[in-house]
Amino acid sequence: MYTLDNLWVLIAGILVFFMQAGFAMVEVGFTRAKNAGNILMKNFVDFCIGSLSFFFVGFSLMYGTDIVGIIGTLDLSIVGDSVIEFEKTVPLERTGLNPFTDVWFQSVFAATAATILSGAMAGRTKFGSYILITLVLTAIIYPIQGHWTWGGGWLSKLGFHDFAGSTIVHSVGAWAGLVGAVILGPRLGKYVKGKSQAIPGHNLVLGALGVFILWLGWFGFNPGSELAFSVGEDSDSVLNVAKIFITTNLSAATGFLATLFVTWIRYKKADLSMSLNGALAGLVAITAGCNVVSPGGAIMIGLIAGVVLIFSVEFIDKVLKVDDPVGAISVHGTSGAIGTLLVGLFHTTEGLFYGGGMNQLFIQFIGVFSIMAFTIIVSYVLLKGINAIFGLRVSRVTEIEGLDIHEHGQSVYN
Amino acid sequence: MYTLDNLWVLIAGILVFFMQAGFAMVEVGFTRAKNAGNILMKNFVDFCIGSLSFFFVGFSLMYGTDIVGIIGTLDLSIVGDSVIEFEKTVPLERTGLNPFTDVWFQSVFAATAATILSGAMAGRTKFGSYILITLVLTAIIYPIQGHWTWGGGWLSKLGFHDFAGSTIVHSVGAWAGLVGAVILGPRLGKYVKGKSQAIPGHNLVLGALGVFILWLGWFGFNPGSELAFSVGEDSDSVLNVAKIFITTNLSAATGFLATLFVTWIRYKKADLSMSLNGALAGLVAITAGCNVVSPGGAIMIGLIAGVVLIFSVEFIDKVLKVDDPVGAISVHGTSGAIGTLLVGLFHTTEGLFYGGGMNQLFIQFIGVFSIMAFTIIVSYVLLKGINAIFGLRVSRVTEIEGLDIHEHGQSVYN
Amino acid sequence: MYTLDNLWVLIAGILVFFMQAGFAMVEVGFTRAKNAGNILMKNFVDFCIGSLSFFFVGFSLMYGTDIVGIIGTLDLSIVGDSVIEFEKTVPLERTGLNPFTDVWFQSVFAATAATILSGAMAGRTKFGSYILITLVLTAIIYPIQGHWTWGGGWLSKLGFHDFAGSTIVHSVGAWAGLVGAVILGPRLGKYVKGKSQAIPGHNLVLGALGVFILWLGWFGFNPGSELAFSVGEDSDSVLNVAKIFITTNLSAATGFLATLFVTWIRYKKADLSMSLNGALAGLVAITAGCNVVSPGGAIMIGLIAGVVLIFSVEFIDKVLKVDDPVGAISVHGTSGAIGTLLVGLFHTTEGLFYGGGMNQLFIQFIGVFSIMAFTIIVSYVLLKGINAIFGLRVSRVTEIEGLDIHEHGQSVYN
Amino acid sequence: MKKIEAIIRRDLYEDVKEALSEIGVQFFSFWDVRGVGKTHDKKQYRGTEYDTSYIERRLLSIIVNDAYLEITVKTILDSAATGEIGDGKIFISPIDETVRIRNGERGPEAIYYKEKE
Amino acid sequence: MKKIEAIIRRDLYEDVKEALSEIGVQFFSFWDVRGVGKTHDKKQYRGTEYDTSYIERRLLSIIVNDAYLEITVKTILDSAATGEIGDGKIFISPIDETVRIRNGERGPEAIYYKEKE
Amino acid sequence: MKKIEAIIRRDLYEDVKEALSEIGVQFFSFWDVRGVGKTHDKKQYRGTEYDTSYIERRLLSIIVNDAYLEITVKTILDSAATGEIGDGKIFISPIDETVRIRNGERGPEAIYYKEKE
Ligand SMILES: Nc1ncnc2c1ncn2[C@@H]1O[C@H](COP(=O)(O)OP(=O)(O)O)[C@@H](O)[C@H]1O
Ligand SMILES: Nc1ncnc2c1ncn2[C@@H]1O[C@H](COP(=O)(O)OP(=O)(O)O)[C@@H](O)[C@H]1O
Ligand SMILES: Nc1ncnc2c1ncn2[C@@H]1O[C@H](COP(=O)(O)OP(=O)(O)O)[C@@H](O)[C@H]1O
Repeated sequence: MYTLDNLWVLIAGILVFFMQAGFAMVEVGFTRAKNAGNILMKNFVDFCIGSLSFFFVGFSLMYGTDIVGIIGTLDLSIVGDSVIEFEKTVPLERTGLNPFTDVWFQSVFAATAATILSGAMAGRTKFGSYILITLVLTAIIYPIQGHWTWGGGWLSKLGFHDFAGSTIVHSVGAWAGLVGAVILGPRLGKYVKGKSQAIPGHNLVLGALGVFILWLGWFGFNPGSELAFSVGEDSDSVLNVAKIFITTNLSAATGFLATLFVTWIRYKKADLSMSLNGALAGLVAITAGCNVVSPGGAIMIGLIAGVVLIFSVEFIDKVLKVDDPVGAISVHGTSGAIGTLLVGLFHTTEGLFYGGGMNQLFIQFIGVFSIMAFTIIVSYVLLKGINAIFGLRVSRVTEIEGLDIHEHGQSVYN
Repeated sequence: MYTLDNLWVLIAGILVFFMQAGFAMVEVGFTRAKNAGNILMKNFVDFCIGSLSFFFVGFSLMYGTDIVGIIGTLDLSIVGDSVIEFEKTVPLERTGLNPFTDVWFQSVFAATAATILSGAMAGRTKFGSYILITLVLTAIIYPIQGHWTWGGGWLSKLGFHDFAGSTIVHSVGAWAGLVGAVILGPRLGKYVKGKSQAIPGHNLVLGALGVFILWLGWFGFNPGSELAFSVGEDSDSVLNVAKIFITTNLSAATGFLATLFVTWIRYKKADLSMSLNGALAGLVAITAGCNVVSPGGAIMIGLIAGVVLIFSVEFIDKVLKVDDPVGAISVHGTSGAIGTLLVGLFHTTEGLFYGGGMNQLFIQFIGVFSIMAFTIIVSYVLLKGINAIFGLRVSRVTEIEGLDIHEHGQSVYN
Repeated sequence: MYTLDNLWVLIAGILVFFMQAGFAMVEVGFTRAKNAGNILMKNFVDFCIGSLSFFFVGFSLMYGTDIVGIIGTLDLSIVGDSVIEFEKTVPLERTGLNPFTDVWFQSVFAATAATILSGAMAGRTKFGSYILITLVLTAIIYPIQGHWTWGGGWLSKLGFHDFAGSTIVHSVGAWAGLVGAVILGPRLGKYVKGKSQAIPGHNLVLGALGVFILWLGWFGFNPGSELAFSVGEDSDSVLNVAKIFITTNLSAATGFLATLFVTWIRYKKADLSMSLNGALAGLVAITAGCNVVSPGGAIMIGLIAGVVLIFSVEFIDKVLKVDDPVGAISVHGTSGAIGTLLVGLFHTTEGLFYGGGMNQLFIQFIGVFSIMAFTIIVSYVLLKGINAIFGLRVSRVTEIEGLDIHEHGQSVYN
Repeated sequence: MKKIEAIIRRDLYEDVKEALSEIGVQFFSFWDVRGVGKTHDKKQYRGTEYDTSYIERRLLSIIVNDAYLEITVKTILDSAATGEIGDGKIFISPIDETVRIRNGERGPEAIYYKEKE
Repeated sequence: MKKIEAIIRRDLYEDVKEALSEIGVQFFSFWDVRGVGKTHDKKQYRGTEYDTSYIERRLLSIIVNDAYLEITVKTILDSAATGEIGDGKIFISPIDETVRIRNGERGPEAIYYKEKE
Repeated sequence: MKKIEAIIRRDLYEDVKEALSEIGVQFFSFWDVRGVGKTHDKKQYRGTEYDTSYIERRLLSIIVNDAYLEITVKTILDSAATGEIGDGKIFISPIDETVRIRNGERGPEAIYYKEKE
């Protein structure tokens, strides 16, 4: 049933690809019209850069032969191979899948991490510098920490469980975005006399459409990460894949409802923009454990993620005073971390609540923390460097009049 | 080939899930900007509520052991199971599918019924009350009548044919919406001195995008309802699924063209908003018989649905004076009923036109009528009750200034 | 594994269907608000007309028994069959696929060709005349030239390689569109004193969403054209399909980046609207050779397509002074031709760069040229005829005030 | 001739238009403006309450002959007032001349009313 | 100084702008308004014909020195008239003072024309 | 009474509003206009550079009592000027009468200021 596995993973990859459109719509919708073109550009460019850089460099760094648990062996022969021949261009045969299927699915994941970053840095980042960041992220940062868990590195040996990448994909994008948002500073007018100002998104219909598209894509992201559909004739993976549909969906639904009702009480009105984030928070949080928690556990994870989201958004905005226009740090960073940690509680065999003791929880903590630390440190060095050499932030006038006119010479609405 | 069946049904479920985005875009596009956020909220919230309530309650009511042909046995053990364990959370193994696959596909159907309702009640319904209605609809009303045909109840014993739910899903949502629209009364300004006024949708591009998405989703809705892809080694279901693609698509295409040309003659101009509805009418109508009619029959069904739609919209709007902002009652109710009845004519073995006599037609009539009566009565009681206790309609000022500001404290366009 | 092949092709067809939504969004976004409804109408109507006409006429003309290499045998029995019976409605069993699967996949291809045309003729074409053109294109023009290569006609005997239709689908639509744009003449105000004026699209966010949707659909378009997933137990086609994902994606990504960087240098700003076209150019160009070029070859093809695009757009706009509002002629015509020719260079066994000599390149040239000549001549006659009888262009006042109001009596934004 | 600029609640526009039409004032122009004043829209976004510091208003610009001034003002007052804060204002200013573009006609004849046709 | 408010057909805007530019009137402001009058857009929606009861118009607001008044009006008449109903109106009203924000300059100098530069 | 029409840079709107509010001018209307003048937005689209031939501006319409005229103008000058070309203009014109729609009140009382409440 090798063919069936390939079919499923290819299709799941298509769904993950389409998440790019979802991210683009969410980010455009949640920001102002004058920067919409720039955001679209960024979302396209990071996918394009990521597709190339991960194919040639990132993939072998992530999944190549392990070097002391830290990194895979870079295999540049792929470059030559891919030009000359056809059959052998992907040298790594690491799963039961066709190597092309494998690299396809892994590429779209890498591009997802890159895209998350752009949300946190929206509205003030130089386009050229952003392209550089994307390149390093997909070619180096993402693959290295990805290797630790998914490529056979030290975290995988430790038993760290991050099935589809709450931490490896989502948090990594978010922590890099956090570093970016801090270095950039807030958008003009975001903090007036130290008080946070609302800068409402210009089209929440697009934002909502984006969330629907992301939710759709997640049915490739999570169940596709099984990387199989029919292993063994007993078809264990059918069961696994089907269960992941249920846990993923229940967590997302609960995340939305949790945010909805808490904002309803807290702000007196049911807040649309926040509830949309709540659904995403539920999706991000379940990603790590979607294959090892029960439906009830999934609901708890979604509930916790949806509630924490609100306070995370407020905390980052009002206490830390970090300007994250689309809430990417909370949605992907906070929820990613929480979801990964909660595996330690809700894992139906290893989790604390299921009699598995503190061990898994502890391992989860190590994974979340070490990946966070690594990403923050490396991106800090990277962004500071780029800032010093090329500059990271656009000029004041560009920011005021909009990145679209100044960086791209056109406006999206005419 | 158990795995293949599961793969197909899981993917079909993804497509049906995405119909939520289609409904959201259609409803937003066909109504005014000031209520767009509220409509998005409703579309999300009904899917979220429906996912949970159908999983825990609706599914066993619909497919549990039959009780006198009326209802399935409620099995609350699922609640406990889903928290504690993992393998057994869905107790009903009723098809050749994995139970998780089954409940996934059925959940997204239940959510579809709920969503239809929101269109007919758009622009004037209290958000809190709407949530309550959704809960009862997905947990109780939809499952009970669904049990009658799909769960082994009395209509299935009678031989009622509603393959993918023209009546069971679409009409149910529409009849509940009809009751809602009647109880609510028309939007302010909809009828001036008894004359119907046009309240044009604010963004028909979104409406058209929504119709494309719905059309897409229907390729999961109808062919997915085969619930198999490879039963038997002779692969009958391959043939069936492929044929359903053809009948579904031909009916939709004909529905669009029929409405287009009739409006062109009738109104002198080819009416976009109505033609979009025409495609949906064709899709709803073919849903009941998509697996038992010929391509020619599908074209006839689409044609009839597309023509009737126009008169149904006018009749409901101008004669009944029921205010249905997006045409949900005509698209899902009228077309659903007609499509279900037409199975009695075009069924290639049982249909009147194919020498099958009046029998099937008569049974179809019983099915359509009894489900309509049941839905109308139960939702009437429900909505009147909610109206009495919580109120169903927003205040005058909320309606004038828009539900977005008053119910959610924000506008979607800034 | 017959079932698996069918499953894949059916799903791929769904993705290709969804490209209609992509085309609609691109065309709406790249043109003015006052014609948006008309463009939506056209995109729906060509799919609907195409679905019917190709089913009844086009399919047998394209794939019916070959008549002197030029055309398939028209088989009108399908009309009768499709009304009366169910099993036999598609008489041609030409592949390992179920005939219904086959006709489904081929229909959505035909509709794609029709849709491309509408972009080049946007903003000034009479709706009624457009419907006629669509009918002839999908029922006759597309099937005839399609027969030459895919239906066993003379080009296939020659060895012309156009795997998924760079020329057969995309160029055909574009050349017909070119003829249309020339006969129609430019939109009012497009050329002032012989100088081309910019008429910016009214919503590039929709345009970008459309490109994402098209890119998505291309993962059905190209890999689906394998028309199999598991032929032989060795599963060659798994490998092929997976490779096509990679080549398709790499070419698209490179196309986008190439256009981006060249516009950045050439116009000083990175041009969004052009870069979006660049991704499409990469997709169109790789379509012909996606199964026979290496990943490196795919990158080269995308690169060339992305760069040529810019000059093609400028050339058509500024030198030829043909008004192509969405760039359809460059994106589908120029890129389609170039991509087909490049197979002669990059084919990993027959290509010039791979030691295959000039032979394949020569054959590719014959194919590209003969199909271009055929399409241009036939559509010229057709469009001139329609122009003489019904008129092709709307009145001056209709054009100025917008086709939406005059042709459809409503505006899409209210 | 006088120019009457009436800044009214958007939702009452239809009523005002009807009322004006009944007294024969069938020509005017209008556009949407934002009014800064004591009435605001309160909104919230992602946990931050904010104040748009304006409300949505509609401005009607009506040029009338002097004879029509008072009745027009009165009609607007009657149809646009709810008695609540936020009803808006009417500003009256002088107009030197009116020209009908179609034929260059000038003066009061360029502003015609129902009964004159 | 005078303020000329010209309400014209939107589609003729470019022509009017060109014509004004040629006589040296290169500074003005404009925005889109809706005109209530005898000409309407007829629309239909889902089987209901309706009348927007207005047409889309563009309002040009041009402040000119008295000397420029007549030529400006004439230029607008020439470029904006089609002779059909719906061509629009020109309203002329007094302006007391003009101030250039950049440097606080007042009076006629604040409205400069091509030839003065 | 006078009408002050200030055409300013959109981005400076908040500053002007604050400044006006501080001197007690808390009521006015504004809308977005396009200004034709020497400053343009340069754009490009698909290889064609073009010039929108206008810039986006905001028009503030403030009716004040005569006594308030000068200070209001000064405040706008102070808050809206950058000294660069493109700062905009202020036009002052006479207003005959003001009516509060809520209660029909006329005259200067209809335009009240902070300190009067
Ligand atoms: N002095 C003024 N200049 C220009 N517009 C004004 C002025 N005063 C009020 N307005 C407009 O009138 C609107 C209504 O004013 P509002 O405070 O609601 O009136 P009231 O309190 O008299 O009922 C304001 O939103 C503003 O648009
Ligand atoms: N008295 C008025 N006050 C304000 N605007 C007016 C007035 N009369 C006409 N207009 C504006 O001028 C536009 C053109 O008027 P229209 O009836 O087409 O002129 P005509 O019949 O003289 O050609 C109207 O749509 C309206 O916007
Ligand atoms: N004569 C005028 N009539 C109407 N509006 C004008 C006039 N002159 C200037 N404006 C408006 O003022 C804006 C600013 O003018 P600008 O040329 O930038 O002023 P300056 O050169 O004095 O700084 C213009 O864009 C236009 O909207």
